Amino acid sequence: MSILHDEGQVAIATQSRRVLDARVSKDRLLGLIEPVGRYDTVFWDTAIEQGWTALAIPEAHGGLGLGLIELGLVAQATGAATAGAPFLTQGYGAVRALVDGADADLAAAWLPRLATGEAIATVALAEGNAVLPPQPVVSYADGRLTGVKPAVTGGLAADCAVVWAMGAQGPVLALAELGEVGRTPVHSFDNSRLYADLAFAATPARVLAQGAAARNLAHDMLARMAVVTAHEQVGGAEALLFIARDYALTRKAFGQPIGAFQSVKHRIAELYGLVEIARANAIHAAACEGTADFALAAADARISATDAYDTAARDCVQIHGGIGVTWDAGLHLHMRRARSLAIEQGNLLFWEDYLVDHLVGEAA
Amino acid sequence: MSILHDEGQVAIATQSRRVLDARVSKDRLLGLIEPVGRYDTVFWDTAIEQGWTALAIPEAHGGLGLGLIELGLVAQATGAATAGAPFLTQGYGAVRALVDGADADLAAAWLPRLATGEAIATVALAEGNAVLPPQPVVSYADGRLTGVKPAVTGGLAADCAVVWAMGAQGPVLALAELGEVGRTPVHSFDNSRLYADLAFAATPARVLAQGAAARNLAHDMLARMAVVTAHEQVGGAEALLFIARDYALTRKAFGQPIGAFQSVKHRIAELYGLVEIARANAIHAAACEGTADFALAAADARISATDAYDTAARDCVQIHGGIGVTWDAGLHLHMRRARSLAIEQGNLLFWEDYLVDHLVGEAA
Amino acid sequence: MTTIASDIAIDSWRDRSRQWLHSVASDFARPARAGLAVEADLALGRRYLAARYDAGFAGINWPQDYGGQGLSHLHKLVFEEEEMALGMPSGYFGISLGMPVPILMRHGQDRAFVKERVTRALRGEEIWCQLFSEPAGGSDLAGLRTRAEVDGNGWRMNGQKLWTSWAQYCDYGVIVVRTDPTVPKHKGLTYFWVDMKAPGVTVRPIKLAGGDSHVNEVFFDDVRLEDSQRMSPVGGGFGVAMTTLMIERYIATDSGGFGPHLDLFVQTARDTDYNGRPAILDGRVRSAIARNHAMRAGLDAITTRAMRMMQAGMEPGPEGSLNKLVAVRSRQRLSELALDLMGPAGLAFDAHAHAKEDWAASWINAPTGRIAGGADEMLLNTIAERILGLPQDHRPDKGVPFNQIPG
Amino acid sequence: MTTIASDIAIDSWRDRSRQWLHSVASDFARPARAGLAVEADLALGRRYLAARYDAGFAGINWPQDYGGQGLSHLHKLVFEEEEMALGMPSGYFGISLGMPVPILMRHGQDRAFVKERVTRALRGEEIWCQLFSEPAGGSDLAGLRTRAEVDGNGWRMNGQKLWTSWAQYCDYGVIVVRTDPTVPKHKGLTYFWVDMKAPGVTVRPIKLAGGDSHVNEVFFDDVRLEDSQRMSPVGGGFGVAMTTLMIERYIATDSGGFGPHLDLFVQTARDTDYNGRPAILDGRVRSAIARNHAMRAGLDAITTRAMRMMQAGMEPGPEGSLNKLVAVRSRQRLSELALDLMGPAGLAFDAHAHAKEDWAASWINAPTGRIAGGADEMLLNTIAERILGLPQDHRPDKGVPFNQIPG
Repeated sequence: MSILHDEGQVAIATQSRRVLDARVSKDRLLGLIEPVGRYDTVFWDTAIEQGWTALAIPEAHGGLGLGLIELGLVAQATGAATAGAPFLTQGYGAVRALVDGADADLAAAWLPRLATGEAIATVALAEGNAVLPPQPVVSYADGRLTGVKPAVTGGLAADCAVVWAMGAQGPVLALAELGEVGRTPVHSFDNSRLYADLAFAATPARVLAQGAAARNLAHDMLARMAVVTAHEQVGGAEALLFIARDYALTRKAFGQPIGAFQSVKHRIAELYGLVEIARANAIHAAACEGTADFALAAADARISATDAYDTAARDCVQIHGGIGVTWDAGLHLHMRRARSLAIEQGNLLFWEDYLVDHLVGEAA
Repeated sequence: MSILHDEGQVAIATQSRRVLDARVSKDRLLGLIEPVGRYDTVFWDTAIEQGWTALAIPEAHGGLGLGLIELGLVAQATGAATAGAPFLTQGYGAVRALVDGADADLAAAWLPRLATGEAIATVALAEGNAVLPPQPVVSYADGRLTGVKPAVTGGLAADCAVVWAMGAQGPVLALAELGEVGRTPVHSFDNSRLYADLAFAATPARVLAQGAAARNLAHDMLARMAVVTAHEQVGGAEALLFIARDYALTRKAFGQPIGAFQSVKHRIAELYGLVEIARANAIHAAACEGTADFALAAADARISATDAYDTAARDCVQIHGGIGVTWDAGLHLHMRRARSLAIEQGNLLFWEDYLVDHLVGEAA
Repeated sequence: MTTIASDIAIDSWRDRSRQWLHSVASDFARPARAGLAVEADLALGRRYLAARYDAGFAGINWPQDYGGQGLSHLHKLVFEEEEMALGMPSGYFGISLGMPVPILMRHGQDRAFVKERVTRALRGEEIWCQLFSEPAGGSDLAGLRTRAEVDGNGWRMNGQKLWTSWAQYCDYGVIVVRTDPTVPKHKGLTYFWVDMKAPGVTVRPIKLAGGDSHVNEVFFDDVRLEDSQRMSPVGGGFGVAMTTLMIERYIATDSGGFGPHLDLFVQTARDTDYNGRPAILDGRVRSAIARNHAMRAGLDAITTRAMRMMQAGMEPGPEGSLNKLVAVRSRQRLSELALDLMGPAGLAFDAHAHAKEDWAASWINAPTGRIAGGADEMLLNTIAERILGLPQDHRPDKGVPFNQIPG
Repeated sequence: MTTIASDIAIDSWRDRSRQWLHSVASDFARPARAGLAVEADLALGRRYLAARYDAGFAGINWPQDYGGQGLSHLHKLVFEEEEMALGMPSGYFGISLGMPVPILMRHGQDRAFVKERVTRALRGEEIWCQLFSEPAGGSDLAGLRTRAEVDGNGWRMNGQKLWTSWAQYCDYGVIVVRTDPTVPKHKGLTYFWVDMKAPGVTVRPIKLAGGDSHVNEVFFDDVRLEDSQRMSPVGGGFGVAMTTLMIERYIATDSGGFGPHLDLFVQTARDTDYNGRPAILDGRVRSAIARNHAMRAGLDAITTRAMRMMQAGMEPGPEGSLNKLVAVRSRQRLSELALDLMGPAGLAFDAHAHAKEDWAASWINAPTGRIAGGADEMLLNTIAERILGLPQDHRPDKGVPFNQIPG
């Protein structure tokens, strides 16, 4: 492993930032907050054009065969841009399930289409507040899924989903096409996440793994998606850090830049600390891919990144004063995204417990 | 009830502060930190002379028949002075047990001597980390106590103790003379608290209450002692607030008083908030004595006071810089006392749970 | 508030208030307002104020010859407590009757005019706004740029105000403008009232992060002010404005930080499962409940004590200024935690939900609460300087004539 | 640190280091030191340094002609990591070899003298201290008052220094003094080395809150300094001093904040019962463990990355300056929580316990850690100004001649 990025990786980071700076429009994103069911097609087309959809897919299936480090760098850029579509992280989770669990023809049927962006995949593990319910209510029998998965990220637009369901011999991970599935939109404070309750009614599905194998695969998917999300959170937090810094340098009060007041100055310095610690954890976790330390490193990254992003949103708005709470200033794009990412795939409490369980060797 | 103090109460507050300012010596207190088994006799003589030992004892038994409000005001003064003896709070707990539980002759035997300060009483409820163990290891049978109570506050000097022990028909509260009891000193960071492990070996004792009555009385003692301790913590926190304020006004750095730097200025303002909230809770709790709200109010007071005192100790030292961590400056007297009071009779976790249990009606 | 209940006079007053409020609850209270758009809700509010006026609960602590009841500040607080409990639509008039109209009563020149305005304001027929903040001003009141120049026997006003609540529905406003740019910042200000329907006044609503638009930009383009509209000596506007802000800070008190009651959090924690058992059994959740309960109880005790002191004719302590600072900040964190606990359900959002009854609404609007009516940092400065006597921050602009301060 | 382990050269170096350290562990490691008074422990430390020198592990990243090994900074860090794990008595020489002696190597005039000093310092025969802080100075290095006046061909020094670690055991020290009070603060300073045994030097230990006395007041009364003892241009002392402080900040890195390892907290939480079950099952405790683990892991990753970069011949990023700020502050809170969890047992105190192995010792000494080598507030300023480019605080004394600043 290495935590120093090579030239190729540095190039990915710069290029993804550059292209998003050029193409993402704040006004367009503001327009996506209130309506339900819309997402930023310009961003998604860019993701496809840039090959981000193919990034982590094996070359044998038309992908670039790269890993978490590269995907993380892209996620950091999308986080900074509060990207208007949630498919990258979810898609990666699904891809991992297909790569590790699917038989040749199933993998061949989906992976190339996911690589080109023709198809969009998501992941549906949680039920209620359980990120990975021991006894999922959604059931699998005779090649069919039945039951409801609540507030699935990207659920309104995805073509297929990897679903955590209860089979005859314990839980399974199954891949289902969503064409016939009932989708109830969840009106959210961050609607471009495309949350939907997915109602499976004897929906045909193919098993990817069952029993212990399914549980291990699901845990691996969770940890990997957590690392991607952590990078996205770091990108958002860092963007807010710079916004706050620049505002503190230009905005004046009582005859001097507000950045000269220690209440503002130290708040921004503390943010810097949170961001750097979270970034270091995220990079470290990505570099740990496949090692025994991965689960713990993923939890470290997810916890520090969630804390950094929520805090950055809170503090950056506060530093801006009145202008910071206006719709048009758009800081609430980050505020909303900080919350939605904090809640998706396990809140802080979940990841704290996940970390401690792994630390003291009581991992589920 | 009233939360506005009458003239008599204001007089008690001013007088107790005045006399302690005059008689408490920082150097004497510093001399009590390291040796084991010594306490500030000057302070204790003052407490007796001022009638603080008689304050909460019924007039029928030679006391002044006053209540928690008055005792709280005195405790606030002793807290500000980091008083060098722990008997007031413990004594009050024991007195309540005697008043509520003892038969006439036992009350008559002890209360007058406690009022005059001839005798010193303490309370021994906890075992291990359990503030009030459901099944205490210390046992009571045939009028005798057997077993060890750990780190009893004031245990090195007390003449008698109210002990939580296991009897034949469930737990009891019993009064034991400590003359023959084995006392192992606990070397502490705050030695004038006189902590001792008390080893009862068939020690004669008189039952004050048993079963449910014992449990209720013990809970009432705990809540009442918590309110006194909260006042003591508020006194300490307020003293630190003023010390920090005065230092920030006089100490200069970079050509101006450090109080002009927002990092210092806002830290002190936040302290003011913690102190005022804790004070309001403490006064409110004392005024709730005997009402249904008392348990909840006591927990509110104890929680906010513990937080205020610990934070004040941390921040006041930090504001002082190098001088703040010297032995002679003596700020560590408060630092130590903040910790010892935080741990005695239930830490923050205990009182948080205590509060929630009462709030949702699952009180033990 | 047991302490108040213990006071007989107040006690019976509370009963009378509650009695009347419940008698009209079906027309005006929270259920009747559910789902109403702002305009409809405001119209309902106007009818409510008229009814309140006729019932003798308007201007409770105002002199009777202004249509008030001539009772104590405490009577007012008690009534408002009961009113808030039922969720009556009085919010639109809170600022109007809270700050501008009392100032008008105190400083208005034409008494007949004043009397008519006060009555109409009490009946909800007219609404007043307060025009203080400006784009460049932020928390710095003395830095105002809107100016009024002498124009014949009156004044001509030009400039822009910001963050004016409900301005789009207002008939009049009170305003602080710069009448002399050649003297140091706070010395060149004068206080007027202004007709919001006058030519040259343009109101543009500002959409806030939460999606609503109750605050506005207000533009003044050669707006004529009669000298009779002046409510302070020329150059003496800063003092009057400060009293207004003090009133504001004192009126704004809710230990819940204008977010949901802690009971709602307890309910959320009991209804939500975490790790297969109610979340309220988790130490982190219990800690949050306990700490917030202790904090709110302390703030309530401070308020109660202040009331008792006012009752006893004493001046309440300065610790009242803690309320907004501590409460709103905590509400923000508690709302985040509530959303976390709700998990997927916490992702849902209802644009019409009230911040006092819905965690998402409380969370998204919390930052506004931490800034409006004095940002946290300003409140900390006030506490440090006014209460603890700590030095003012360094202010390069101090004593410099306004027109010589580098933009 | 897997990243280092992955490096072959470093890997074998780590093995060699570990091998030797274990070969002498019985004489010098933690068990051998248990219960020793400071003087005895120091004597042991001197013998350890001699052994370390003879074994070829002294001055690891120093030039060979000064008795060093001519290896990389990374080699040094690896050895110290292993050394710390065994608790070798090298602490007394940390400052000496960390800051003053390297400065002497760089700026000392008489090379023969320098060479002898360096060797003796490496062998633990001589110890150097660093005389910066002063009673009036605090965090303000440029505010130093100790002065040296020209005296024939040399200088005469008078004044007082404060917080000088181990001065009572030191043979030499490096010192910054004011040689010109007529120029603005930081311009009038000059850097010297001083013989701590010279006439006029008085050392008085200061007892700290925790009970120990490793820091001192040092008084200089007409102390003679040869001009050959000068290590900066006259008036150029501030720059040299700042480099020293930078080295210091960089060397001081322990994600545990120089308190106990998190494993000890986990152990405490497992061994302690709360509410009848192990405290580690309580959400509050789990949260503390998880947050601290994530924070420390991040700081370690930052350090590891810095090492990798140095290995790759790159300049590490500025984020290294976070370590002390974040780690020591967290250690303070974690230590308090540990004492809380231990309950009555948490009240006990052992004056001889090490801060890295005992919660009470860690807690009582934490405030010193938050102040020594840059107070939290100073570190935040450094981050804000040097890394983020935010403006300096207002400083009334800026540009004013030192002797015209009001005391």
